[in-house]
Amino acid sequence: MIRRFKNVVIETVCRLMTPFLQLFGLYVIAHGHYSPGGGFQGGCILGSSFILMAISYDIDFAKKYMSEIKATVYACLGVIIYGGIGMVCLLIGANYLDYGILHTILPVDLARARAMGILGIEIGVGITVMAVMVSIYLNLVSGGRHVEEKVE
Amino acid sequence: MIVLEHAAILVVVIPLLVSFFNVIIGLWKKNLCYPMTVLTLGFCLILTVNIIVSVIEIGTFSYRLGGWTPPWGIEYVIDHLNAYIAIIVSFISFIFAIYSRKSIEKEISSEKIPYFYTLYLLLAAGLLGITLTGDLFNIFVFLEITSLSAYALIAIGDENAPLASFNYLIMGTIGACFYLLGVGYLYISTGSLNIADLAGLLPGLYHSKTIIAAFGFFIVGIAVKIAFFPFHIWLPDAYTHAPSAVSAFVASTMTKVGAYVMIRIMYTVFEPRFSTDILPITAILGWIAAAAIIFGSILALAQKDIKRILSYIIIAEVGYIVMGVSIANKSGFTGAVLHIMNDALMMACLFSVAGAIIYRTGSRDIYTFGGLGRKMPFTMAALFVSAVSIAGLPPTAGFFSKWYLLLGTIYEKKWIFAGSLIFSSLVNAVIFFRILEIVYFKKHPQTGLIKEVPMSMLIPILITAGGILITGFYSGDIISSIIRFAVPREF
Amino acid sequence: MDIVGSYKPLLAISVSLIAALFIFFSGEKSRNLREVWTILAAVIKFTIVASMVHDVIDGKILEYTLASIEPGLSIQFRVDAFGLMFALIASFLWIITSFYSIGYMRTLNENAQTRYFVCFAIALSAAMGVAFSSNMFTTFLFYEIITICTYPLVAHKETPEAMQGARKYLAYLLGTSVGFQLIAMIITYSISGTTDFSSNGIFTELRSQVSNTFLTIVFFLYMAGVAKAAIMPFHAWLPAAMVAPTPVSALLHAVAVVKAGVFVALRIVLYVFGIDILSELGLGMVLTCFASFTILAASIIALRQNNLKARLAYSTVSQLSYIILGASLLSPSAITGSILHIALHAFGKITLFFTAGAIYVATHKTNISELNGIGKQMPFTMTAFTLGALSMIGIPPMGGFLSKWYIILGSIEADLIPVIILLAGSALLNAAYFLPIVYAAFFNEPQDHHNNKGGKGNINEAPALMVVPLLLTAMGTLVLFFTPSTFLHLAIKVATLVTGN
Amino acid sequence: MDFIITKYHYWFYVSLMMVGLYAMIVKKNFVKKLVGMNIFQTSIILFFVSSATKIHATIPIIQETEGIINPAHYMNPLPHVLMLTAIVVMVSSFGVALALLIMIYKKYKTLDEDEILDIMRNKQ
Repeated sequence: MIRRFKNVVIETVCRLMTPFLQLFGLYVIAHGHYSPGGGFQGGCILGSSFILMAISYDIDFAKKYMSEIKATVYACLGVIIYGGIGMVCLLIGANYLDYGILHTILPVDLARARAMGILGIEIGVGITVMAVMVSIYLNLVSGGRHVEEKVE
Repeated sequence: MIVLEHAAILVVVIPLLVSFFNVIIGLWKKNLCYPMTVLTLGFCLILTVNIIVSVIEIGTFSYRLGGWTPPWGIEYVIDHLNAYIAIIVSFISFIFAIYSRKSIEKEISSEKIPYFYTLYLLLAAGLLGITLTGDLFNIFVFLEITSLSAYALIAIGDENAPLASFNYLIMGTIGACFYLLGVGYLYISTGSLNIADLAGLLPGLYHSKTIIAAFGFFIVGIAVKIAFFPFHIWLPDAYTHAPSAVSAFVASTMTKVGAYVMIRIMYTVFEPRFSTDILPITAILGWIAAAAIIFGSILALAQKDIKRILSYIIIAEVGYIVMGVSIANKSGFTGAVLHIMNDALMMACLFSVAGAIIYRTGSRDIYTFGGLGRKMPFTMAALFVSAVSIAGLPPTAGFFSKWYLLLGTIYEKKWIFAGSLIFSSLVNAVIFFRILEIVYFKKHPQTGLIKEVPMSMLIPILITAGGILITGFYSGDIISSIIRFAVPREF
Repeated sequence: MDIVGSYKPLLAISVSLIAALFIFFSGEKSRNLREVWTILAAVIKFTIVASMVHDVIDGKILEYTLASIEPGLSIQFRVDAFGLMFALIASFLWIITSFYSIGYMRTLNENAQTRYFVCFAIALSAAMGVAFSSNMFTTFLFYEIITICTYPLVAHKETPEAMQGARKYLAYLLGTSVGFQLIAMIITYSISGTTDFSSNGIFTELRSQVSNTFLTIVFFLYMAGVAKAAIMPFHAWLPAAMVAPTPVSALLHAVAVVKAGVFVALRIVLYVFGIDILSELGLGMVLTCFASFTILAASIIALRQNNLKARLAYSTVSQLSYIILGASLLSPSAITGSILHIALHAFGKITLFFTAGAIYVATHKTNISELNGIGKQMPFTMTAFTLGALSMIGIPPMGGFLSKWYIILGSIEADLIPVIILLAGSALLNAAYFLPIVYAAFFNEPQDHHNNKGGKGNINEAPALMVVPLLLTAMGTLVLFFTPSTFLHLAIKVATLVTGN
Repeated sequence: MDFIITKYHYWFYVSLMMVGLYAMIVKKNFVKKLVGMNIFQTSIILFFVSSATKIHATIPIIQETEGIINPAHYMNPLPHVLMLTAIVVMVSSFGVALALLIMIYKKYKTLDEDEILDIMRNKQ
């Protein structure tokens, strides 16, 4: 079903673009809490870099960097980071997700602690979105075939 | 103590987080997923019990997410109504977590089992989120979490399941979008999403066309989600083809939680007088509910696939609840809220019995159930109890809620509504006594090797059946300590 | 009238429920143990019920609240004279029927005997529940339990006819009670805020608020709702239910179930509406007409039945209407008579059913036309039959006379002379359909060829476990004529309470 | 006329919504239905976002270079944030739906509703 279409120009250009894409994605994530952008957008950009590789080479190539299993684990890890930060706040004694309280355990003042807290959450969201984008793409393009192959 | 203080949020967050842990653990050791799920939901059950105890003691309380003050931050408001719904949801989800082990092993391949439990926990978390949150948009998000996990769970059923699930998805998305539109309209005109805040802001705007449109969108959106009569077409297919544990869980909770959202919007976000006087939607809803009850019952009578029968009965039962809500008096409302619990129990029991039968015989056709009364005595006893209850006969729980519904209709002198309730009772009696007759008195040649289902399936069945038998007698206590406070003050 | 809290009503109800559990777990493997539970429960139940007689005759009322749903709506038991009377009969006859059932079931080697005994025990619990209910709500609750748990008993044989009969049974009883009685009860509650029985009627105090038409409709809803009382046109389930094993027909369809129906009907007439309202609206008269019609029509249909049990069933239909008739006359003596008739008809009819069962067990005959000369073969059984039949007709040394006497007295009090004519005519009809059986049994020669071996004057009785009970109940009809004091006392107590003099 | 022009964005989203609804109801191909669903959802997102517009307003972020800005000059950020969530929901339901369609295609070898119904009918 998926015919390999080899073209040096496409491959090289895409390969070259990928690190920039990823860097941009990281930028968007990191600056999300005080400029346009954030975890969702940055995650999408990061994810698209993998998808770009999958399109320009083939799925197996992309899977070398981000396999199904990896994507799944990353997706879960992202959510757990998000929820974990909330739980840490809760355990310290504030309400869930009230990350101002983090200044009691981090060596920063309250305003900075809030910024750190939201940054952590953006990172979590970014990881999840990236992984989910990749895994949706892989699953759909392979028609679920890759998962099943691994299974059998 | 920290746990109790934050119970409101932990009930939602813990299943949410554990569900993702489940995926990772599932990659490492598949067998751990089941105990994790059961433990988590058991913990949730304990938390919801705590919640309801503290609601009974101190009344409504709220929890601020992230410490932000209400109209801006998200707030979880726990009052009698949603504490009550939450305990139903967590109880049912706990029960079916136990139940699911054996039935799922038989129905889906073992590699997918961790994903099943992940989705299961997500579904539970979503349902609990809907009930506990005090923010309209948050309800939308949880509604979609619930629906998405339900689509996926239903799709792992038999061979026609993906198609059924797809239809459900299309309908469900329309419903959710309508709901979202309603939220948008309210937001545009008030600038608030908090239910308590909106309840204070809205009365001045009741005659605005935007608000009326918003209300219409809400009602239609939720009606699609709960499979209210003209929008019910997705439900029978979806629930028939889903795996047994899923259809049991989904059937006994999702429509009920949807009905809860309806009650919230009609009587908390808006004042009751809005839906009775300004936009007399209760009258229309009542008539449609009567139609839903009658059509649901008749269509159920025409089926021979047990799960399909039950699915159509759900449509009728949704009609009961909506009718109770739309009667807009104290008895009707009490009946509707009580029926949410009773119907959840009955559907849980019936679908789990259906699952047990399918687990042992592999057949859903009621005419092949001959002789099961001897082979599976306990399961069939549970079927009997829930059948009696669904026909609205005493001393089971179903009778008591039907009593209040009837009382409500008669106070309002709505004889046709009362007639439809009675009619559906009788039709349900016909349906189930036909099944019971086959089960107990007919012989069937191929039932030689069939025996009782395993303990992990039997115990949930018996617990729900026991619940149906016992809760009826405690309806008085439930009403006086919980439901009485949930009834809108105007009634 | 002092009300005393007491656990006794609850105990009386739950003893057979608990027994049902034991019976279920004993199962077919230890059948002797299973039967011990049945009999033990029956004896204990009767002891508990009997221990309440003294208190009630002293004018006490025992009360126990099981669950309170709302003010004015609770599951509550209250033992008054009327309820106690019914409970006494049902629990006493259960002891006898238990022995009889054991004999019957074992001799015929019936299937699913455990189910049979379990359902029987539950049915008795529910009958006690109906007897002791203090309000319409509780009554309805147990009324439905009776319907549901006797359904398996009717379908017991698992043949197509049995299923058909059971379906009819369920359709009539469930359809009417859910469709009419429930609605009527909810209307009552919605008007008065209570369903508690009161000796001068729930509606009396609310007389000014409710229109006559409305009351009439509610009354008819109620009466249509108690199909167990088998007033025409809701009688067809009773003959259909005769497919059940004979002990079931005997205890349930001559005592517990149908009497529960009549009992509830009387409760409604006397305690929900009260005789004042009924006489004011002329509803008593309407009910009298319905009952009279049923008495005559059922008797005439009974004449044409060849199946013994079917004839007995129609006889039951007609006799039940005596009770309704008595109550509908709304005069003290008539009410006394009708309540007495609950007891006396029970003894008589159970005897007749027992004999029908005994004949079936001994000879496998069910039709009246085959009974020629059977008196020589089964002398004890047929003697009992004769006694029972005489009591049904109402000939003086038998118990059945007493109740008819009181009803006739009552109709004179009520100035309804046609009723006397009706009662006389019905007695004649009773004689016309019972006496030919007696005659054929004792005086006709056994004419059929295929039964010659048994017909040569050999005594070929059913097992002693069956014959002794039926002789006991037959004796009962005699004894009750001479010492009816307990029942009479209770009945008069009820009549004076509800009529106020 | 004035009514239409001043509220043109609403008309725009309503017509988009109708396009989506039409596709969802009328089209027989499941993928087209799905696309219709997507258009439907997009129209709602547009509606929300358009409700937050304010001419000459800026993003609600404190920028050190420009000093503090009067809050009245900020755009309302909340609808955007809400729609971010709604988009996520939309993407996920789209993903689930596509996965379902793959399963359906594997079984029936077609995505046309009528043909699938035919196949199901013939099987019975």
